[in-house]
Amino acid sequence: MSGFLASIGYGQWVLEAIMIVPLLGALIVMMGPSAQAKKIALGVALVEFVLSLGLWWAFDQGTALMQFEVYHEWIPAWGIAYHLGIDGISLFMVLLTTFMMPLTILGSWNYIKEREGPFYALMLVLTTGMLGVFVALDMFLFYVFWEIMLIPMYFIIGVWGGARRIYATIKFFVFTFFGSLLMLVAILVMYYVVGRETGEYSFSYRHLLNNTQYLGQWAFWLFGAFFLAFAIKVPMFPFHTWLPDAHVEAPTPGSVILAGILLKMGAYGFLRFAVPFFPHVALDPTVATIVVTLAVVGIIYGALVALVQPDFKKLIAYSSVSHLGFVMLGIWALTLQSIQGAIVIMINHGISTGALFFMAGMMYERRHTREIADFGGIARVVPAFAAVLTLVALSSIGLPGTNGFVGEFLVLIGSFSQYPVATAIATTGVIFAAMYILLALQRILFGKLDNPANKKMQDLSIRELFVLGPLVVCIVWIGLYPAPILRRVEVSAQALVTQVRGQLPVQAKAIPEEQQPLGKFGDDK
Amino acid sequence: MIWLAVLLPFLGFLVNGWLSFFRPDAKRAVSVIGVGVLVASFISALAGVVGLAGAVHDAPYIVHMWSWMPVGELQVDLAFQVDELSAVMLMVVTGVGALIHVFSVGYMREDRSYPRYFAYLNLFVFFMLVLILGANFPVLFIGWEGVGLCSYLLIGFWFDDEAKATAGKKAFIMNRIGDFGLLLAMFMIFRAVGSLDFLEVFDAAPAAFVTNGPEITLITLLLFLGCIGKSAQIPLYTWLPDAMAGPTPVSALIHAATMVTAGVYLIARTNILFAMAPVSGAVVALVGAVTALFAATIALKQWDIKKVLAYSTVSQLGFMFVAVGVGAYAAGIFHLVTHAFFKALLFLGAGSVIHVMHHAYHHTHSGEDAQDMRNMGGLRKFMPWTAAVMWVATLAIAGVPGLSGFFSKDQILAEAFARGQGAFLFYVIWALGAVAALLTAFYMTRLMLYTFHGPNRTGEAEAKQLHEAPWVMTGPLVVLAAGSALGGFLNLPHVLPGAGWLEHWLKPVTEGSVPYLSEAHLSAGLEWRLMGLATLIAAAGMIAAWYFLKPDRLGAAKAAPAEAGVQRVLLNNYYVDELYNTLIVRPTDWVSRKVLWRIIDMGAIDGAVVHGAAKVSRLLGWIGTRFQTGNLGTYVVLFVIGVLFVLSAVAG
Amino acid sequence: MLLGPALGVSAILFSIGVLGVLIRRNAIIIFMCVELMLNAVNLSFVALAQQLGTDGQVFVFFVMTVAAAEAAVGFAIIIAIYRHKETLDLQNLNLLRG
Amino acid sequence: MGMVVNLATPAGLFWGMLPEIVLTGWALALMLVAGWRHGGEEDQRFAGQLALAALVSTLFALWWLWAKDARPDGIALMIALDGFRYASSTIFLLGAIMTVMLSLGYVRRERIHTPEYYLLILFATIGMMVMSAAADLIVLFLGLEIMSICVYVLTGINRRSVFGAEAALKYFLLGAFASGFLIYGIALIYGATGTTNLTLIAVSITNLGLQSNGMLMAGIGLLIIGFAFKVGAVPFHMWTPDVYEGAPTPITAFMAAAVKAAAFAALMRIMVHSLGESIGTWQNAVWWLAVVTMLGGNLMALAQRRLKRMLAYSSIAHAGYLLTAVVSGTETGAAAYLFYAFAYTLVTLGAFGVLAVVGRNGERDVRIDDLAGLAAKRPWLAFAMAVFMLSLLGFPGTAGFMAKWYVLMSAIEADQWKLGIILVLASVVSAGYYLPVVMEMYMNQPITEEAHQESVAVGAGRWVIGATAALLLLIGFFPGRLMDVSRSSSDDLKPSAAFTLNAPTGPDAGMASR
Repeated sequence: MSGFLASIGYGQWVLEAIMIVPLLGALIVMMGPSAQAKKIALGVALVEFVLSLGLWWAFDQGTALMQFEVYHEWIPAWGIAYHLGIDGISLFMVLLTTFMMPLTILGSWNYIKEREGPFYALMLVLTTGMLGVFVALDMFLFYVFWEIMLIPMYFIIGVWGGARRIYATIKFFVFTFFGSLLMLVAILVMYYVVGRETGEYSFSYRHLLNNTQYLGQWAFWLFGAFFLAFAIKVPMFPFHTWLPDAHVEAPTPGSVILAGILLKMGAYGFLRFAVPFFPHVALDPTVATIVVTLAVVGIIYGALVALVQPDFKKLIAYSSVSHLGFVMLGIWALTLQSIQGAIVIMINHGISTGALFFMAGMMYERRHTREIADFGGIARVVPAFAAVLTLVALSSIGLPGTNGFVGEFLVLIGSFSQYPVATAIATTGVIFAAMYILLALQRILFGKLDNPANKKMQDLSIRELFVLGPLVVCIVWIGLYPAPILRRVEVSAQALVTQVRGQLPVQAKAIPEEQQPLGKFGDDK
Repeated sequence: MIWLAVLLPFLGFLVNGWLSFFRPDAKRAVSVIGVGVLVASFISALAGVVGLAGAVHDAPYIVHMWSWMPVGELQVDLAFQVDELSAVMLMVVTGVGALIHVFSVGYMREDRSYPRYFAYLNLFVFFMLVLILGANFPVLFIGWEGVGLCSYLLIGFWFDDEAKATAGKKAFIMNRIGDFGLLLAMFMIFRAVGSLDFLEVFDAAPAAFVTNGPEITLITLLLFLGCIGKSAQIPLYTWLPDAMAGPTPVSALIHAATMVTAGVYLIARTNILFAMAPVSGAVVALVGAVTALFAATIALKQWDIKKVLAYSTVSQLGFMFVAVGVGAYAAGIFHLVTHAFFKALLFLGAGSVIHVMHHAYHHTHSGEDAQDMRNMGGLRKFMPWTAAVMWVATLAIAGVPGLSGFFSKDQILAEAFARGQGAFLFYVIWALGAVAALLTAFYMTRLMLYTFHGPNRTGEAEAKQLHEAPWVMTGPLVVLAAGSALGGFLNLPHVLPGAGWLEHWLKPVTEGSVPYLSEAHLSAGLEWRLMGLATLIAAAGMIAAWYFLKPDRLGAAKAAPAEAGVQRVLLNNYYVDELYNTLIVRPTDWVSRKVLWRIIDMGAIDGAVVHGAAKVSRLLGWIGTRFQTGNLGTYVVLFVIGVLFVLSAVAG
Repeated sequence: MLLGPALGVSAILFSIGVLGVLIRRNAIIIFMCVELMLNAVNLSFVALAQQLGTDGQVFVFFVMTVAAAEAAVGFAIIIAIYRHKETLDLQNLNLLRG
Repeated sequence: MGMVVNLATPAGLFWGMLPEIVLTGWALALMLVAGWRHGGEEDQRFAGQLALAALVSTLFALWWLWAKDARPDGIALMIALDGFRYASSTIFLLGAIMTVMLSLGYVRRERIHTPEYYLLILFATIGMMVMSAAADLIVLFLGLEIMSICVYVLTGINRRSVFGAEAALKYFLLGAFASGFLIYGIALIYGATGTTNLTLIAVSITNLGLQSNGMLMAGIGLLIIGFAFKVGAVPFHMWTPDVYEGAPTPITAFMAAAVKAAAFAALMRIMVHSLGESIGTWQNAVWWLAVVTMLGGNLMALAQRRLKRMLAYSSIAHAGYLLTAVVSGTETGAAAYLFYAFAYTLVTLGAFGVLAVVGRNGERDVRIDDLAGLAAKRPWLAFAMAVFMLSLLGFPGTAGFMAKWYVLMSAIEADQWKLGIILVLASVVSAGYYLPVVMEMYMNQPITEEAHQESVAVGAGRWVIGATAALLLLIGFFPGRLMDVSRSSSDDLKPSAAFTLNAPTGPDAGMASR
């Protein structure tokens, strides 16, 4: 497989291709007839997925360097470039994105009934935006992607959302905007501080990363700005209140994307930027205590609040707060296991919570309600649905053998050596998770089928099986055989740990001088 | 061969699961597959065990499947470990499991979700096998939680009944509390040893831990927390009586013979760790003894036939924990095996009774409780086989000499008594156990008397419908009865010829802990005397029951007067469920709803900060526009203020 | 040299103009006060130009020209508003506000 | 070096002021034509077309000069010949051109049949160009007044509108009042430094050590006040919403874009070129002005329900952002101004253009809610408006973001990161009123079936809206070229240090020397 990929020069064009294909697709969708929009979009998303799938084989798991790099001058006067690349940390974020998109489009098939053309076009634009966040290696470019994908999401929630969509969208937008603008200031300060010290003014991620030692006293404040931006996106307690509203009001595909991919951007931001840029601050005992405390509070708090939600989507939303708390704990513990675990949870959460939102959407399509109390006993009429929902729910609470366990286990076991008490408290999250998920399952699936409206519910259709099937396969696959994923992440995760803990620029340590991409691009200029 | 034993039930699950969706009426195929995979699994397991017994080996036989979680120094493989301990468990699980599967064919015959039932049951056996065969803690944990899942699914098998679904949920959550301990124990072990493989951990333990040090004590206590949840010990025992909501064969298999004994298995498996932490051992034994007595008292006053057996199970599990707590691992496993026989038999017998009772009530459309002993009575006339085999089991559990329960229970009490020379605590534990044994004999006799003896209280019309269960149900009962009677010969006391076969068999597993255990040896005389005492206890309990209880005078359930005083407290399980509800469940709900969600989330964060900021912004804007009066005079005044402001800013 | 006093008088005149704009309500009077301010500045220019060369004097001419132009435009606007409202009291001119 | 122009000779002066002269010639011709032909719809359109031709040809004259890279021989006396002038004049001319294009349809619809309308736009543009070209405070003052007087009249040009008349009166009285402060400031600066030439002022301050001279500081303060009024900085902003609301919408756009840009051009030139070295005297004052303007403008815009008034307050907020660029007092700040002014001109013309399309009778009463469902009925118009709103918000992918980014860079380069933080916080507030516009258009249903039936962009106005939206997006993604131009145009705004030290000083320069 990798030989074939090499023969077609896959590594050279893959990132260019996956960035541009959705945009072209969006154009075609907009111009084509509205009735065909979803078919075209699905086709485009599948092409995109197939294109990106080659990364699995083409990715070299032996190096922590960026791979498949793309470099174009953009605004050379300011040292801004269109610079993309993938390493072990971003690889699965990219694959997750391209994997979720076809499913999401398929999942919106009947849910979206009006203005289909614009909807699917926005979904495709969103794809590019999200991928851009994960592969950008230029801070300016990263920021642009980071913000720009707000817009499609904003429209998806605002135009196709529920009754309180306007409130939800503006909350979602302003929260994110607030955090990211402060990050913008921080990026600029870094640019100038590093530029003055090194004489080279550049927004290049690598350049800034290799010169973080010059940040000195600035580091604390810069970290604060990055932290705020990412913490809101994650979302960490107490910055999470946009999430339930956005999730509840968003249409099914919106919720899926929001939970599945957008939330990962915050965690990814910590892994890629906030922690490596400011290792001293991130590891500072006070800062670490605060972050770990917030993470643990988030785990417990999210679970407890989920316990009392009458609305199924809100319940899932709060459960996300809890899950992402594990991710944050793992990131801050900063051991190989915990980082890997955090990345696995990020993947898992995309799959499991995505599936939960799909199923919440399917319930809504059938009954036009999301209130848990309106259901009950439907396992009798929709056995397949019940089976899948049970499996997904179990994966969400980390039953061993499902993907959820692998992530939580790795995070906790990795974090335990660093923060035993916090980890112990976080581990109680597995109990609370069982409480809220099982309570929901019971109220929805079990009990008496006493609501006549539920008696006529249709079981999963073939299309819905196609949506959920791949997710279920992933749940079991990652649960039982996550090793291929872990191996691909390992070197990059190890490099991150070494770099942050050792305060050494990772590239300088890992590879000989002539292979350093910065030098390579220096020749281009 | 071993992997085949594991794989077959899983295939059974897949096929039966498939059938449950697409061919729900293909009961014959389901029966063949469901039972067939278990029998095949038993045979292949037997072959494996025979191979193990015949092989010359000094290390357990490990089957590596694939690398599961390879992350740096954490290398977790999906691997199975076959050694003497897992062999014993393997035989119990597949053997008793197969019998219960056969029984289920008859018991569940008329259920509309027949394929689903067998799918779950097969899945349970699969997970149970993973549990006992796992070569490291995480793989064990797959099985550990997997059986919990199946338990959940099977307790709530008739999920239309809200109460049954709730019981399943309760079981799962209580188990999870225990799992929390197990997880933390794993983390601590990994931090100390750097591995989670059983062999590596046990090899490294003597060097990695200080005997009786805080770390090992904490680890073992956390492990024990896991066991408490899984094996329904105080304080997490309340789920097990509720778990009787599931079909009775499920109670027999999961909640008596196999899953609930996983805690005992885990301690036996990690015997080195527990041996290094004597404090934990004492705690285990004490908790076990207290649970044994406590549950036995509750069992005295239950009317539901399955509830009696459920509390009896809790009590018997307490005995096993006494054994593993005092370091008599073989004795614990021995009781585990014998208990699997007689308790499975009791449950299946009760199932038989319930089946018939239910049938009768169903026939006459009566709403009476088919499980209430007050509605039974005199059933031995209708179901002679069932009555006979259940008497065998009753005598076994009561501790009548010669039967399996006598030997295993006596061994536990003897071991505890022997440790009493070192610490007085163990005499207390022994005494608690002895009283529990007395009560056991009493409540089991009570159960038999009320169910099978005296006049029939079922009702005129219903009595005509009562009959013996079909052979698929009685057949397994007979086999189990043989096991209950003869199981004791696996591990006869030291004073008898051919003694200690099981203990010897388990030697390779437990010998690592020997250096850490205090020497406890009873003289032959004392051992004989203890045996005699045990016989007396059993006899006293049964005679007391015979003497005090008058089945002839008992009325049917609907005519029964309300209980009062101590009896009511016992009937209601000392109100422990109510206590948990008041102290934990409702406060959690209240705090989550009122404090966390309403006050913090919606009030403080959203209301005060988020909406507050928005409102303040709007208010400030509104105030700003109040100056925009449209009147030039105002504008000029502000202009001049601005002038002063700028000039002062420049000057300053 | 009378520079100091001249500048002082200029400042006082300017302040009087500002004060007039502040307290008067009639559009025409306010405009006259503005003219007073401009002429106060002119006084400064002239005084300073005596010391610093002709630039200031040139400036004065321009200011006068501009003032004339402003007056023309200003009165036109005032007439226009008078046509609509028949008042020049600025307190009554507050259709646009908020 | 390009063409060297000796401004002391009439020929040199002619070439140096070629664009202004061309435009003045056209304006005079238009005045003649208007004298012959006035009154009808046709005549009005003809005047508009003439004005368009005038502005376009002026633009070419300007660009010719720019392409020649004309430079003064020695220091710039009276007239500056530099990139900053060319770039900023280009912005004014483009603004004026688009204003005229918007007006063609607008005046017909609103029946404003006065050819002076276009004439005044031309003259105002001349004033702006003079302002940006001024190398001397006298010239600057003249340019400012030429522009201001024309705009006073333009505000009230619709004689049927009582609102127009009231707006004109308020603008006029306050404008004249502010002019008084400005001219007084000039007088004091002149008094302190002994010169009105911008370069020589810098020289005098350095040579005579006037950094803490009281008269100079008072002069600078008054000067800042004068300009603060023109750009609508809080608390001198009070006229802005009323005047913007009362004026005909294309004129409002013209004021918000070009007039403001011109005032900033002059302010920037003075602050960077003349007072750049004595930044300590004025930075504090402008810093505070920037802060209160950003916060005040945004917060007050938040309280608005009517679109036109909201845009007026929003323009105050944007003046605050531009003041941030002024605070830096560097060439980067000037470059940021150029970029920002260009982007802001585009977005303002576009947004007011849309407003003119959806409203009637001066568009005073178009509420934000009235846009509900516009996207369903007029998708392209709504799309353009969405682009404008996002650009105003400073969202990536639009020119508005690049502009704000540039301003932020200039502030942070000058270590004004606190100001940067306030700027972004103010931007967050602005999301609270730009986004609802988008929401109404896209996320709500039209109030009635007939809504937006008449909201059709016609003729040249359609081109303005379309072109500005497209350009905003284009610049949003490919800002490189425009950034290079902005930067190179403001490179030589600051007098070089060597030049400052060696320049001759008059024998009697400066009051303070005595």
